[in-house]
Amino acid sequence: MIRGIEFYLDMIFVTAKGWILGLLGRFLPDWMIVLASIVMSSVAILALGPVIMMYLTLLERKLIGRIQNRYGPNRVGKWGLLQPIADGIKMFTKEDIVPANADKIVHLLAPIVIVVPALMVFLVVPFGERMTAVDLNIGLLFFIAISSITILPIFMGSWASRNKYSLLGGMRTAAQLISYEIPMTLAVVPAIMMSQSLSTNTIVLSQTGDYGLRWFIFTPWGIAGFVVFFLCATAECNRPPFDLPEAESELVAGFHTEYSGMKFALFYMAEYMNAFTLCGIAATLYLGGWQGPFLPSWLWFFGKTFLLICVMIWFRGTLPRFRVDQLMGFAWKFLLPLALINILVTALWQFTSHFTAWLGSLLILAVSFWGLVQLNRTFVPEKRRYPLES
Amino acid sequence: MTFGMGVLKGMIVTFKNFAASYLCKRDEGGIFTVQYPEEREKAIENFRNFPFLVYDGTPEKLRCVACGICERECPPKCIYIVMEMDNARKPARKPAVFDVDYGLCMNCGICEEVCPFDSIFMDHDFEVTTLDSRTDLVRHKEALSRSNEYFQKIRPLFASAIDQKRKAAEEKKKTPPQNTGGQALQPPAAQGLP
Amino acid sequence: MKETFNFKNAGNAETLEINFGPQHPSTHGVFRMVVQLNGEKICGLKPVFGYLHRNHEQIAENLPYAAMMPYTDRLDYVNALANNFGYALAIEKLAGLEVPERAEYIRVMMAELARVVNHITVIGFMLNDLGAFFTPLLYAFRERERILDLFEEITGSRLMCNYLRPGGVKRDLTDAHLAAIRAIVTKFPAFLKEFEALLTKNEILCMRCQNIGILPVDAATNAGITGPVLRASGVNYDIRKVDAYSIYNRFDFKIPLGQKGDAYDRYYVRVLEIRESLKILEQALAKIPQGDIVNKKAFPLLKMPRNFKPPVGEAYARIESPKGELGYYLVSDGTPQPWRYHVRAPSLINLTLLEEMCLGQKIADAIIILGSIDIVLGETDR
Amino acid sequence: MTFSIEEVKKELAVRMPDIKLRTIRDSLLIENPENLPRVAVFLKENPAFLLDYLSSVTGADYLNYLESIYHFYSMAKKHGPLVLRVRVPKHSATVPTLVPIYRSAELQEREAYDTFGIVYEGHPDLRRLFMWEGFEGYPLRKDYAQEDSETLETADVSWLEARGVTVPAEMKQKAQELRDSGERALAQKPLKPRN
Repeated sequence: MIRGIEFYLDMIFVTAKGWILGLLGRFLPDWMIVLASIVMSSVAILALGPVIMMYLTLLERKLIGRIQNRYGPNRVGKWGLLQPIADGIKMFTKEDIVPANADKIVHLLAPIVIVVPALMVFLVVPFGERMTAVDLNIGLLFFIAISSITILPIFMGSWASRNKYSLLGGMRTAAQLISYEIPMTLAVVPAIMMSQSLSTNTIVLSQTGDYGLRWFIFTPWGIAGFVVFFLCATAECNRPPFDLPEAESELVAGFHTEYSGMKFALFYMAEYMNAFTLCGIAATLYLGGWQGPFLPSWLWFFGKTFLLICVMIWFRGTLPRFRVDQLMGFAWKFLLPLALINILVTALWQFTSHFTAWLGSLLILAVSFWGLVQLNRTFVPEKRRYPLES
Repeated sequence: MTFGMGVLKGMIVTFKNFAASYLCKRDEGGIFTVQYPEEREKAIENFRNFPFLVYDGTPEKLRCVACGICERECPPKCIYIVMEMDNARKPARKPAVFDVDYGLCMNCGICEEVCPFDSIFMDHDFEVTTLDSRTDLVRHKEALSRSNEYFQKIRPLFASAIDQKRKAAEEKKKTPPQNTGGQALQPPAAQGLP
Repeated sequence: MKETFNFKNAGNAETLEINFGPQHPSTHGVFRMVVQLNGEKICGLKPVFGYLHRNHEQIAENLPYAAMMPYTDRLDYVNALANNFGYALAIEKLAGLEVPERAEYIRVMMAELARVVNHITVIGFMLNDLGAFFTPLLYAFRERERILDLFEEITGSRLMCNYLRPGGVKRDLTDAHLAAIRAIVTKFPAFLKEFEALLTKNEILCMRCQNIGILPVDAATNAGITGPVLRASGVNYDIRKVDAYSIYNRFDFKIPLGQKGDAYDRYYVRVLEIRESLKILEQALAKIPQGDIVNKKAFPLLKMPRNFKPPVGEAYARIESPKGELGYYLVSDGTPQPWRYHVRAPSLINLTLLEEMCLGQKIADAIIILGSIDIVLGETDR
Repeated sequence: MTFSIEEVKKELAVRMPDIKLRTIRDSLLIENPENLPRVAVFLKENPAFLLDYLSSVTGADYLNYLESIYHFYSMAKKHGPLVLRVRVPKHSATVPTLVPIYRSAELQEREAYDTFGIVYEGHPDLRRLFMWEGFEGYPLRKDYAQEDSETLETADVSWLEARGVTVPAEMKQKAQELRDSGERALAQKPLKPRN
C-alpha cells in the first residue's frame, strides 16, 4: 500500500517516537523501552502545557488588543513574541508575599495542587491520530473526574489566604464549578451514546468520513450538546462571562488576591491549561477531534482547539460578567434541562430514519429552548420606553 | 426567539472592530493608539505644560524684569523670584533667582496670562521626569531660559503675534524722541502694575 | 482611633464586614464603603469619605477669584469645563457681569462637549464594573480622545482646561475649531449606534442592570438627588430647562426620562442625553455669532483679571453638570478673595441614598449601583 | 422665581406670627434657630411654594457668629431659590437638623459640622465627613490655626536650601526668631468682620 506524503506528515511525531524507541531497543531491555516511552510522552506533555499557557496569554492579549483597537504587546521581540518569557522572568523574580495570618502550608500547597490535575487531563486528549498519550477506555470519565479536582486547590488557596475577598471568591468557585460540572457531564453523554464508547480516541474515530460532515456538530443534538458543553467549559475554567471567582471589579482578584510571584503564575498557568484541555475535549467530542481532510491530524486538532480558545477570548472581549445567582440559575434552570432534553433527542435520533429525525429533533430542541426562555423570564430583557420631554 | 441576539450582536460589533484593526486606518476605525517613543501625536500649538522664560538673542537678555507678578498670581505658588541688585543697590530689572518648582506647578497658564512683559510662556516639553522630585524638579533660571527662536518653533502663531506686538510697542516708544531719561526705559505695561 | 459604624445588625455572627476601598479596582478612586454582608447579600453599607480631601473651599478663601478657576478643574476632573462654567456663572452673578453673545455660545458648546465626554466615560466605566474587560471603555475612550484633542487645541489642556473667565472665555474659537466640532457632531451618532449595538440589548447587561438599585421618585427628590440619576427615576428636572441659565433657552432639546429608576435606566438616560447634547451642539454651531469673547467693559486687557473685586454680596449659581446639580455659593466681602466659597457637589449628595439602594442586593450589584450613580472623587471629597 | 421673598415673609407672618424674620439681601434670616424645622415644613407643604428640594446646606463663619445657609428649590413647581439662614453663636453652635424633612441635608450637615463645628441637633449620624474621627478643630472657621504660607519656619528654610533655593536673610532670621520663641508660624487672623 502506497502512502502519500500527508500520511508521513501526519505521523511525524508518532514515527519519530517509534524511531527513537527502536534505536533504544537495540541496547536496552524491554522494560526500559516501556519506561522510555512513558518518559517521552510525559516530557512532551510537561513541555507542552507551560508553552501552551505562555503563548495563550500572548494570544489573548493580542486578540483582545485588536478587539479594542490597539496592538497588544508588541515591544518584547518581534510582534511581542518574547513577552511571555519576559512575564515569566518577572513572575520568578517577584517577591513571594505570604499574609501574616495565612495558613502557610495550605497557602503554599494550593498553587502546586492546582497544576497537577490540569496536567493530568492532557493524558487523555487525542492530539492526533495515534497521538493520545494514554488511550484509556474510560478516557472521558477520567477527564471529568480529574478536572473536577480543580475546585479543591482553588478553595484551599482562598481559605488559606485569610482574606475576605479570597474567601468570597473561593465560595463562589465551589458553587460555580460544582454546578457547571453537572450540565457539562450531561452534555458529554450524547457523544458517548452515539459513539458507544468512553474512550476519546473511539469518539473521534466514530466521526470519520464525508470530509468532516460526520462530525457530531452537524446534527441538531450535536449543536445543542456542543453549545452547552462549551458554555460549561467556559465556566469551568473561570473565563468571562463566568469569571466570578476572580471577578476583578468586585473581589479585587478573587481567590488569588493574596498570591504573588510564581504562586500566582501557577494559578494562571492552570487556568490556561484547563482552558486548552477543555477546548480540546470539546473539539474531540463534537468537532471531530483530529479528523479532517487534507491536513495532518494534529494540525486539525490544534486548529480546532485554538479556534475554540479564540471564541473564549472573544467572549472575554465582549461580554460583561454574570451575577452569582444568575450564574447559578443559568446552570440549573437553563443548561441542565437543555442537556437532559438533548440526551432524549439523541436517544430518539438513534431509532428513527434520517429525515424525520432531523425534523423531530430540531422541533423538540426549538420548543424546549423556547419553553426554557419562557420559564426563565429573569434572563430576558424587559422592553422599556423612554419618553423625551421638554 | 430573540433571546441571545443581543449578545450575538455585541459579538459582531467586537468582531468588526477586530477586523477593522487590521484593515482600516487610524481615523476610520482602525488602531487608534500611538506607539509613543517612535510615533508622536502632532504637536498642538495651544498645549500648555510647564513655564519657561524667553530671551532675545543671548541667555543674558531675558525679557523678564523680575516684577514678581507671576509669583504673586501663581495659584500654587510655585514661582520664586529675587530681583538682581546692581552695584548701587538698585534693582537691576533682572531676576537674580528665578525658580519654578515643576513638582508644584499645575500647568494652569496663569503666569503666561498675567505677564506684562511677554516673558514667561508655557512649554510643550512634557518629558521632565527626574530621579529626585525634591531637588531636580526645581528648575532654576538657567534651565528655564529658552530662546525666542525656540518659542517661535513650538508655538508659531502665538509667538509671531507676540513679536509683532512687541515690535509695535517698541516703535511707539521710539516715536516720541523728546521723552528722555529713565522714563523712556519704563516699559509701557509696567504702568499697569498694581 | 477606632471607627464606629452604626450598623443595624452589628454583632451578628453570620455577617461579614468588608472594606470596599479605599484601594479597590472599582470604587472610582479612593472611595470607601464599609459593607456588611450576609453571604453575598448586603445588609449594611456605610460610605466613608475624605480620602481625597484637600480643603478646596479654604484654598478658595486664600486666592483671588480668577485664580481659583484652575482649581475648579480639579473638582470633577472628567468634565472640567462644566465646573469652570458653574464657577464663572457664580462670579458673574456676584459681580453682575454681562457675558458677550459669542462667549455664551462657546461656553454652551464646550459644556455640552464635556457632557458627552463625561457620559461616554461613565458608561464605559460602568461596563467595566460590570465585568466587561475594558472593551466598551476603550471604545468610549477612542471617541473621547477626539474631543479631548479638540479641548487641547482650544483650551491648552486635555483635562484641566481652565478655559472660562469671569465675563467670558479665554481664547476664541477659530473656524478650524468650529469645523472640528462639526466633524465630531456628525461622526458621533455612528459611534453611538455601534456602542448601543454592543450594549443596550445585551442580555447579560440587561440581566445585571434591570431592576437593580431602584430609586423611587419620592426618595430621590427628598434626598436631593439630581442629574441623570434623578431623571432616570422619571422626574423631569433639568436645570438647563428650569433655570435656563446662560443661553439654554435658545436651544431646542428634550429631556429623556427613565421609568423605573434602576441602573439600566441610568445607563440609557445617559445615552439619550448624549443625543440631546449633540442636538444642542448642532444648533449652537449654526447660530454662533461673531463678537467679543470677554466682557470688554469689565476686563479691557483681555487677560486674566487681577485685582478683581466684586461688590459685597453673595451668590448661588447652579448648573446642570453631567453629574447633577453643581452649585457654587460665593460670599464676597469686597476684597479680592472670597469670604466664603462653597461647592454643592452632586457626586457627594447623590450618594446619600447609596445604602438604601444597595440593601438586599448582592455585592456585585453594589458596584454597579455605585458605577451608575457616577461619582468622581475629586468632587465628592473636595 | 415665581415668588418674591416678601411674599414668603408675609405668608409666614400670617401663619406663624411668633417667628421673627429678617431680610438680608435676598435671604430670610430666622432669628431663632429653633424655628427652622417649622419654617421648612411649612415651605415644603404650602401649595404656593412646595419647596420640596433642599439644594444646598452650608455654613459660614462671620467671626462672632456662625451661619447655616439653606437653599431651597421646588422640583414640583420648578421655581426657587429661597435662601434661609440661621445664626448661632460660636460657643454654642447648635442648629436643629433638617434631615427628617429633607434627606439631602444628611451629608451636607455632616460636612458643615465637620468644617465649621455647627452641631445639627437630631441628626441621625452626625460624624465627621471628610476628616478622620479625632481630628481637632474646624478647618473652615476663620480662627482655625493654619500654618502660614508666607512666614517660613526653620524647617522650611533648611528644606528650601537643600533644594537649592536661596532664602533671603530676613526670612531666615524671622524663622530663627520664631524658633527661639517656641512658636509656630501661623496665619494672621482677620481682625474684624469684613462685612
